[in-house]
Order: sequence, then C-alpha cells, then structure tokens
Amino acid sequence: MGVINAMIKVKNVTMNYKGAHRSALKDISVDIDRGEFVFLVGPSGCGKSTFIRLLLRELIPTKGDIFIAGHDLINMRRWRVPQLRRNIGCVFQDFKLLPNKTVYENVAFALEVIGSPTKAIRAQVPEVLKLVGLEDKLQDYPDELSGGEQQRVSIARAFANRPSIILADEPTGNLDPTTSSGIMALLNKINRTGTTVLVATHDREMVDSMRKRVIALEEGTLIRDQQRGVYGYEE
Amino acid sequence: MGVINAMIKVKNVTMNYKGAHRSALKDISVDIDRGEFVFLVGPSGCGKSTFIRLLLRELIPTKGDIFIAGHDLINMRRWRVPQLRRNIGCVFQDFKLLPNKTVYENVAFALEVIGSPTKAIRAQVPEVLKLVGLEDKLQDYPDELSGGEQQRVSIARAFANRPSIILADEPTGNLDPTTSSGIMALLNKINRTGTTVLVATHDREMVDSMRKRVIALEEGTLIRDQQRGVYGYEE
Amino acid sequence: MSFRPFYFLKESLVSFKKNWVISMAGVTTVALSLLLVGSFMLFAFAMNSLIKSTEQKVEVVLFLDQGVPGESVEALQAELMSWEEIKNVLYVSKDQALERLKKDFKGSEIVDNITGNPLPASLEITLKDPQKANNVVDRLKDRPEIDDIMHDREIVEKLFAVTRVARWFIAIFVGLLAFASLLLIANAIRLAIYARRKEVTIMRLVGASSWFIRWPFLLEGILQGFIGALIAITLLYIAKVTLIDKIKNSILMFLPIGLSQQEFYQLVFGLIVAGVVIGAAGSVVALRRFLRV
Amino acid sequence: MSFRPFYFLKESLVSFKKNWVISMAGVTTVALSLLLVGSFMLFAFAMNSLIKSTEQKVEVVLFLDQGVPGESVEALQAELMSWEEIKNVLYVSKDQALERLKKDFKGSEIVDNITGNPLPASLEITLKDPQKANNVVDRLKDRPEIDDIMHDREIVEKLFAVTRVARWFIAIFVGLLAFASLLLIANAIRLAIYARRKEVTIMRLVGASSWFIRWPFLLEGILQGFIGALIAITLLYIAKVTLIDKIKNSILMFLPIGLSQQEFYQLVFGLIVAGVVIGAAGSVVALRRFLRV
Ligand SMILES: Nc1ncnc2c1ncn2[C@@H]1O[C@H](COP(=O)(O)OP(=O)(O)OP(=O)(O)O)[C@@H](O)[C@H]1O
Ligand SMILES: Nc1ncnc2c1ncn2[C@@H]1O[C@H](COP(=O)(O)OP(=O)(O)OP(=O)(O)O)[C@@H](O)[C@H]1O
Ligand SMILES: [Mg+2]
Ligand SMILES: [Mg+2]
Repeated sequence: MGVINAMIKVKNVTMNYKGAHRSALKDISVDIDRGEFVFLVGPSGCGKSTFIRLLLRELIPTKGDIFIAGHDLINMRRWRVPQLRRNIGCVFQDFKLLPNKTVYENVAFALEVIGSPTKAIRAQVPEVLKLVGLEDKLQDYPDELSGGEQQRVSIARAFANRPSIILADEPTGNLDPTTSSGIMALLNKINRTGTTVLVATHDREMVDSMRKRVIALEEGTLIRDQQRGVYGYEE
Repeated sequence: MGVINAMIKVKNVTMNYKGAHRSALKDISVDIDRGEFVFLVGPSGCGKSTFIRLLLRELIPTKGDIFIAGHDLINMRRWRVPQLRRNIGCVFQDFKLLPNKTVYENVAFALEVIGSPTKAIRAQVPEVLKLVGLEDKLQDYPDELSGGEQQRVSIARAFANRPSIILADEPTGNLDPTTSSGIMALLNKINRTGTTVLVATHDREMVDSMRKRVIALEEGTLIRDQQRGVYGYEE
Repeated sequence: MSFRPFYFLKESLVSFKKNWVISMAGVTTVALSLLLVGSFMLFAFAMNSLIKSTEQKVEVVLFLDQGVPGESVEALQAELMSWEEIKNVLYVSKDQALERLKKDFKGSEIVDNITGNPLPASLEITLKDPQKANNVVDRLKDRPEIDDIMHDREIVEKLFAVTRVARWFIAIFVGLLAFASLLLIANAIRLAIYARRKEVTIMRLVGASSWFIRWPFLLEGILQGFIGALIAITLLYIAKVTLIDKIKNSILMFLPIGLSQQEFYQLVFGLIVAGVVIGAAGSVVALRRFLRV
Repeated sequence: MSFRPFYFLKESLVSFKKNWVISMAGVTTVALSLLLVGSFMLFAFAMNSLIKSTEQKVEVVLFLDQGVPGESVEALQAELMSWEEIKNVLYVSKDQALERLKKDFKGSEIVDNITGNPLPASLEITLKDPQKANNVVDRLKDRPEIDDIMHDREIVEKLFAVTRVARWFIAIFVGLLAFASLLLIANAIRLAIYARRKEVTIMRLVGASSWFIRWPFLLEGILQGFIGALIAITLLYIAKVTLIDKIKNSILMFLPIGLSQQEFYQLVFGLIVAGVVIGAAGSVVALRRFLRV
C-alpha cells in the first residue's frame, strides 16, 4: 500500500456523534509523516479533540479511513487495539488519571502495560516525572494535585514508554507560561529524536513562536494546513 | 467590626492539606473591596485554587480568618454555608458539571437552588448560555461537549443567578484566544455592574492587556499585590 | 427556600430513569430480599398451621365411673365447656366405646373374647391451648365422677419440645432474613449513592442545601423500595396461586395448611412498608457522608 | 505481554484496600447471602432428618397364624431379613403381646376382663425405605403363615403426602435462596464495577489489554467472595455450636436432628466455592460493558 509512507494518514474522514445535529468533523484528509511536529488549532468545539480521539481509536469515524503506521484503524480487531495504543502516548484534555493510583503509579501503569521489567520502571518513572517538575509529588494522589500538576502527570505518562507518536490535547491549558514553555521545549526535544508529535492547542504565543506545521479546523472543516505556520491570520 | 468594609477579607491564612509536607498557602492577607476586579496569578501549584476553595468554604484554613461580606467563614454553621455559596458564583478549574443533567439543566440548577420561579428560569437560562455562545447546545450532556464548551457552561452557571462575587479558576484555560477575550469582556462587564470578580489565570496576554489589580503567589506566599498590574516582571 | 414537592418528585423520577443501571440494581436488590422474606413468611405460616393442627390432636380423655348418673355427666360436660382452656367436650358412651374397640381390632381374635361390655364411658376434651393440658388434668384429677384420666404427659411434652424447636427455628430464620435483607438493601443503596458521590459534592458547592439534595435521593430510594416491593409481591402472588393454593386443593386437602386472604394482605402491606422505609432511610443515611462538604 | 500473577495479585490486594467502601459492600453482600443459604441448609438438614425419623416409624406388622410352628417363623424372619427393602424384623411372642396390651390399658377394666391370651404372635418389620411399605405388603399378603397384616395404607399415604410437601417446600426455598443470592451478589459486584467504570476506560485508553484489566478485578472478586464466605461460615459455625448443638444435647436428645461433621464440612466447602465462583464470574461479566472502549 502507498498508505504506509505516512505515520498518520487520515482520508476523507467524517465524524457524526450519535444524536448530534451536525458533524464534528467533515471530510478531513491529512497526512502526517514520521517525525513531524504538528499543531492543531481552531476555536472551541471545532473538532480538535475528536480528531485526536479518532487517532487513538477511542472513536470510529462515520466515514473515511485512518491508517497509523500502516495499520488500518477502521477494520482493526478489538484485541489488537491495545497494541496500537501502546505506541501512542496521549495527553488527554481532561487528564484521565487513575484516581486510585499515586502519581508514580499512574506513570508506571503505562510501563506495566507494555510489560516493562520492574527494575526499568523503578528507574524510568522518577526520571520522567522530574522532566515535568513533579519529582516531589511521586506519592500524591491525583485529587491532591493542582490542575497544572495533574496535567503534567498526564504529560509524563504520555511519553513514559517512548511511544512513536505523541498526541497532546491542550497540554498547557492549565499551565503558567514558564512551565508551558518548558513542556513545549520538551515536546520539541522528543520530536527531534524521531517521535511524531501532534499538539492541539489554543496557545497562540507558543504556536507563533515555534513556527511548526499548523493544521487549522473550523466547525469541523479543515481550513488551513501550513508549513511553518502561525496560530491565526486575523485578530 | 471594621472587617465588613471589605467584600473579601483574608487575614493571616495558612493552609496545610492533610498529609502534605508543605503548606499550600502561607500567612496570606488580602482585602478585596466590593466591586473590585482582581487577577490571581502564579506558577502551577502555587496555591491559586486553594485560595479560591477557601473563599467558597470548600476548605477551612489551618490558621487565620476569612470574612466574606462580613460573615466569618471559620465559625460559620454548616447549614448556613449554602446561603454563602448562593452569593458566590464559581467557575471551577475542573468545571464540576453534573453529568446527568443537560447544559440547560446544569445552569438552571444554580437558579433552582436559590428558589427562582420556573418562569424566570425558563427565560434566564437560554439568555445566559447565549452570552457564552452555547445557545445551540442546551440539550447536550456534559460528556457530549468539547472541553471549551464545558468550561463555558461552568462560566454560565457561575453568573446565572447574578451573585455578588464571582470566583473564576482558570476560566479560559480550554478556550481559544477569541473566545477567551469574549469571556474576559463579559467578566469585565459584569464587574462594572458592581460584582466583585476574582480570576485565577495563566493567560499573560489577558492580564497584561486588562491592567487590573494583580495578586501574585509563589509557593503559597503572596509575593506581589499591584494595582493595574501585569502578569509577571520577567520572562 | 421552601420545600417544593413537584420539583423534587420530578427530579427523582428523571434521575431514576437516567441512572438506570443503579436504579435497577436497587430495585432488584429490594425485590429479591423482600421475595425471600415474603416467601419464607408464607412457608412459616404454612408450617405454623401444620404445627398447630398437630398440637390440636392432643386430647385429655376422662374415663367416667361406672355408677355416675346421666345428669352428673351432663353437668360435668356443661361445666367443662364453660372452662376457658377448653374448646370442646365429646361424650362417648359405653356402647360407642365398645364399637370403636371392635373396629380398631377388627379381624383379630381379641374382640371375640370380650364378654359383655367392660369399657367405661368417657368424655374426650379438646383444648383451646394444648399446652394447658397438664393444668386441666391437675384440676380434674380428684373429681369423684372420674375414674381415670388418660393423658400421656411424656409424649405431649416431647411433642411440644419438637414444635417449640420448629417454631424457634422459623422465628430465628425470619429474624435473620429480615436483618439480612435490611443490610443487603442498605448496602445496595450505599453503593448506588457512592457511585454518585461526585454529583452530591458538586450540588453542595453550587449552593444547594442538604435537604434540597436529600429530597430527590430520598424519593428515589422510596421509589426503588416501592417498585422492588411490588415485584416481590407479584412474584409471591404468582407463587401462592400456582403452588400453594394448588397443593392445598389437592394432596393436602386434609391439612389446615396455608394462610387466609387477610394474612396475605397483611404480608403484602408489611413488605411494601418495609421496602419504602428501608429505601428512604438507606438513602438518607448513605448520603450523610457526602453532604459534609 | 504475559500473565504476571504477582503483579495482578498485588494490584488486586491494593485495590481491595483502596476501594474500601466498595470492597466492604461486596464482602457483606456475599457474607449475608451465603449466611442465608447456609443457615437454611442447616435448617433443611435438621428438618430432613426429622422427616426421615418420622417416616422410619412406619412399620408393617404381620400377625402370625396361631398354629405356625416356631421353625417356620424363624425361617420367615430370616427370609424377610434378606429382603432388600427391609431393615429389621422383630419377633413379638403371644406373651409379649399380652404384656404390652396390659401396659397400654393399665388402670382400665378391660384388662381384667381378658381371659387367657387371645393375642397372636407377630413380626414387626422396619423398612429401609418406608415408601416401599405397600410393596412389601403386596408381596406378603398371600403367605399361609400370616393371619393378618397391619399396615394403615391411608395414614401412611397421608404422612408421605405431608413429608413430600415439606421436602418440596424446603427444596424450592433452597433453590430460591441460591438463585437470589447469586443475583444479589452479582448485583453488588455490578454496582461496584459501575462505580469504577471510568478507571476501566482510562486503562483501556492507555493501552491495557482486556485481560490486563480483567485479572485484578477478577482476583478482587474472588477475594471478596472468599472473605464473604469465610465470614458466613464463621457465623454459621458459631450458630451451630451455640444453638443447634445445644438444642440437640438437651431437649431434643431423642430426635435424630442435625447434621454430621462431614455434612457440615461439605456445606462449608460448598459455600466457599460458591463465594469464589460468583465473585469471579460476577466481576468478569460486569466488566464486559466497559472493556468495549
Ligand atoms: N487535596 C490536597 N491534598 C494535598 N495537597 C494538595 C491538595 N490539593 C492541592 N494540594 C497541593 O497544594 C498546592 C497548591 O495547589 P493549588 O491547586 O492551589 O495550585 P494552583 O495554584 O491552583 O495550581 P494550578 O495553576 O496548577 O491549578 C499544590 O502543590 C498541590 O499539590
Ligand atoms: N460525545 C459527543 N456526543 C455528541 N457531540 C459531541 C461529543 N463530543 C463532542 N461533541 C461535539 O463535537 C464538536 C467537536 O468537539 P471537540 O471536543 O472535538 O472540540 P474541540 O476542538 O476539542 O474543542 P475544545 O477546544 O473546546 O476542546 C463539539 O461541537 C462538541 O459539542
Ligand atoms: Mg478539546
Ligand atoms: Mg488550580
């Protein structure tokens, strides 16, 4: 298949949520190559999270095809989905931390899932959490953390197992500018090691300063796909 | 008491979470007058949400006194707390929407609680939701909304019953710059009708452009309280 | 802010529907628990009337002196009938006694060898409360009219020991069932409210008073309890009609098994009250923890 | 990624502790349900032996012809002893029969009027299976040695009708209890997993396979079932020692009530297996819905 050249290939995808009166995504086609760094921007409710959830196969599109590293997501058997997800690190907009596990255990879980040996986990988890500045919160539970701290745990979990793709949904929404820059720099560094990175964000400053590829959505339609782009033309 | 001059009076407040190794807030004293507009800024984990939760009496401080409109929050009887909260509109960092109620019902709930007549509720709720741009999502459930849409429901609920104080914790963290400006303009307008507004935020652009009073925290300590301030000195 | 029955009722109904999984768990728990209690109660009623009818067989027989004139006997019979403990007194004449003996020993040679009528006349006493038999015997034993009293104290005591144990077993098990049902229902309701604890906290933070939150949960608990009880009663009724009544009308015609219509209605009423009360109380108790915010 | 027993075991234990409210609800539900089943089983065992001992009282009495010689009687007795249905055969001589009669009618004038010994010798047969009485009677009724057979077909049939109904009642109620317990436990587990559905979804989204998620829940279900069963058994044991054994040793000495040590162990084993299996199966079934992500 010619499909496998792109790391992420989205082809004419339309997504209608059950019961919704309009499509969340309309006929979207995007190719993202291995090792690219892409910003996904657009106003609230334009379909960014939906796009990311499709790539994680949390949702199945109403129409269209999606391929990740050559794997057909539409026809993928259910038991193969975990395999797919283990190669994708996802920062969720609502964090999705396990409430009964500590910060350490939440991050460790992503490694347990891929069967990492205990030794490796003990070494890697504190290291990753240090990268996001949470080295002294290892034993705290999610509901004992501030919003920004929870977000950083979610970020740490997303790249703990060195996935080949990172999908980050609004990863700095709850972070101050300084911490945000740190996280973006980190994502940039990870990207330079060959990881494909897709970041949905509202952070205009960040997008404008980093000058990466920008994909812009509006009301579910792709309105712009620009190399070395900026957040928006107007305003 | 000389205390009742200020709308919000925080006096030497220290907050230690149970089991935490350091104080979330250390000896904070702040007075906010009726009708003021105040930004609360600081890095992730500095204690902004803790401050807001104290004002809502979700938490009781370890030390110090808090007065809201002259009422002593520390010695307040439990059955009087709802009365207090009905005069405070709060935008929560994690939205806190009722999952089993629609957008309409979530906002209506804040009015039911104060005993508004059904007629008034039917008229006011759609109006308030229109202000935040959700007029066509009335019958959706929170888990059918995008992150930003949920945040806007939380905002709508906060000022639906025209409270005398609005506490907003990161109210634009999940919103695009355009929508954010809209929300801030709205808060500003509400403030001009005499409502006291306290906004915890990371949005530097916004803080810098609005030039309101800025209170800055760092690691639980008040490091700056500045009229017509900016987000930060450095960076 | 006052009590608004219609708002709370609407809230509870809507919530019952929206939290379908939870509501159904509550309803089935109530239904099953009450079904167990109810069906064992039916069983207990049946056992009880069986026990009673066994006990009723206990009689005291007074053998009369040969020479006592008819009037004295009638006087004695009348007097005995007026005693509180006594239900009935049957006069068996000498002739009737002989006939009975002949019938009992029919086919045996014993009858042929009896000359004349050696049997005495007797009064057969049925007691209202068979446990009082010893009492009656004690009061009668020195009467001149009476030659001898037949009443096997030992066997009666054994019988009562057995029936007493059976009654105890049943009572203990009914108690255990009731207690277990209560805990099981309370448990299910606790889990149900635990699953919705976040909602409760949010309502508090938005300014809802405790009772404003409590009422819909309370009504929902009542609704769950009521529906559960109705289901239990329906199943019980079907069981009664198809099983017990059939048994009663066929093989067990001769046994005074089972319960009256009135007893059944009492049971039904009891179950509904139990369902509703436990549902309501369970909800309120389970809520308490989460209303502290 | 392979099966890692220690990791899963650790996860389940930790989770059991952290979800204390939920775990306890599960444990108490299992404990209460199994306690009900178990205590009713004890009750059923007791009732069953009571019924059996009542049925055992059914005898067939063969009145022997006056002229039958001693050897024939012995031969008949030996033959009967060899029959499968028959447990015991007791020879009652003419003299023994008269003595009994005198004792039964002591104090009455009937005894004085008996001349000589009109009573026949008899063989009293106890049956292994009392339900076979009619069979035995039919096979014996034309024997020349036998003058008459005493066996009240009607009364025996009535008795068996009663015991049959009692057995049916008990069986139905045991079935109902078992079924209700199963549903109640399944219900509690379903609610428990429902309360944790978000966790399951998150685990799926982070790349956990179904079995990786299932194992800890499964082990937790087993743990809940096991602990619940242990509690039920402990309570039952206490009840047995303090109640049943005491009753057995006092008032009911003469009744062959209650169960052997072995039956009790069987019951215990059954309850543990039931607890564990329902706990495990319930968890797996309840999880299914949420693993679809
Ligand atoms: N329930 C809790 N138990 C223990 N520690 C807590 C709890 N909640 C918050 N903390 C700690 O208190 C500190 C302040 O938290 P707070 O939520 O107030 O920060 P914040 O300023 O709102 O940060 P953010 O901008 O990330 O939301 C943090 O270090 C956090 O880990
Ligand atoms: N489960 C759902 N059912 C129905 N509609 C949904 C559902 N989830 C999202 N939507 C709708 O789909 C549209 C796109 O949602 P999406 O979450 O993708 O937006 P977004 O770009 O992530 O917005 P934000 O920046 O606010 O997070 C929105 O209008 C939203 O209301
Ligand atoms: Mg989104
Ligand atoms: Mg915060």
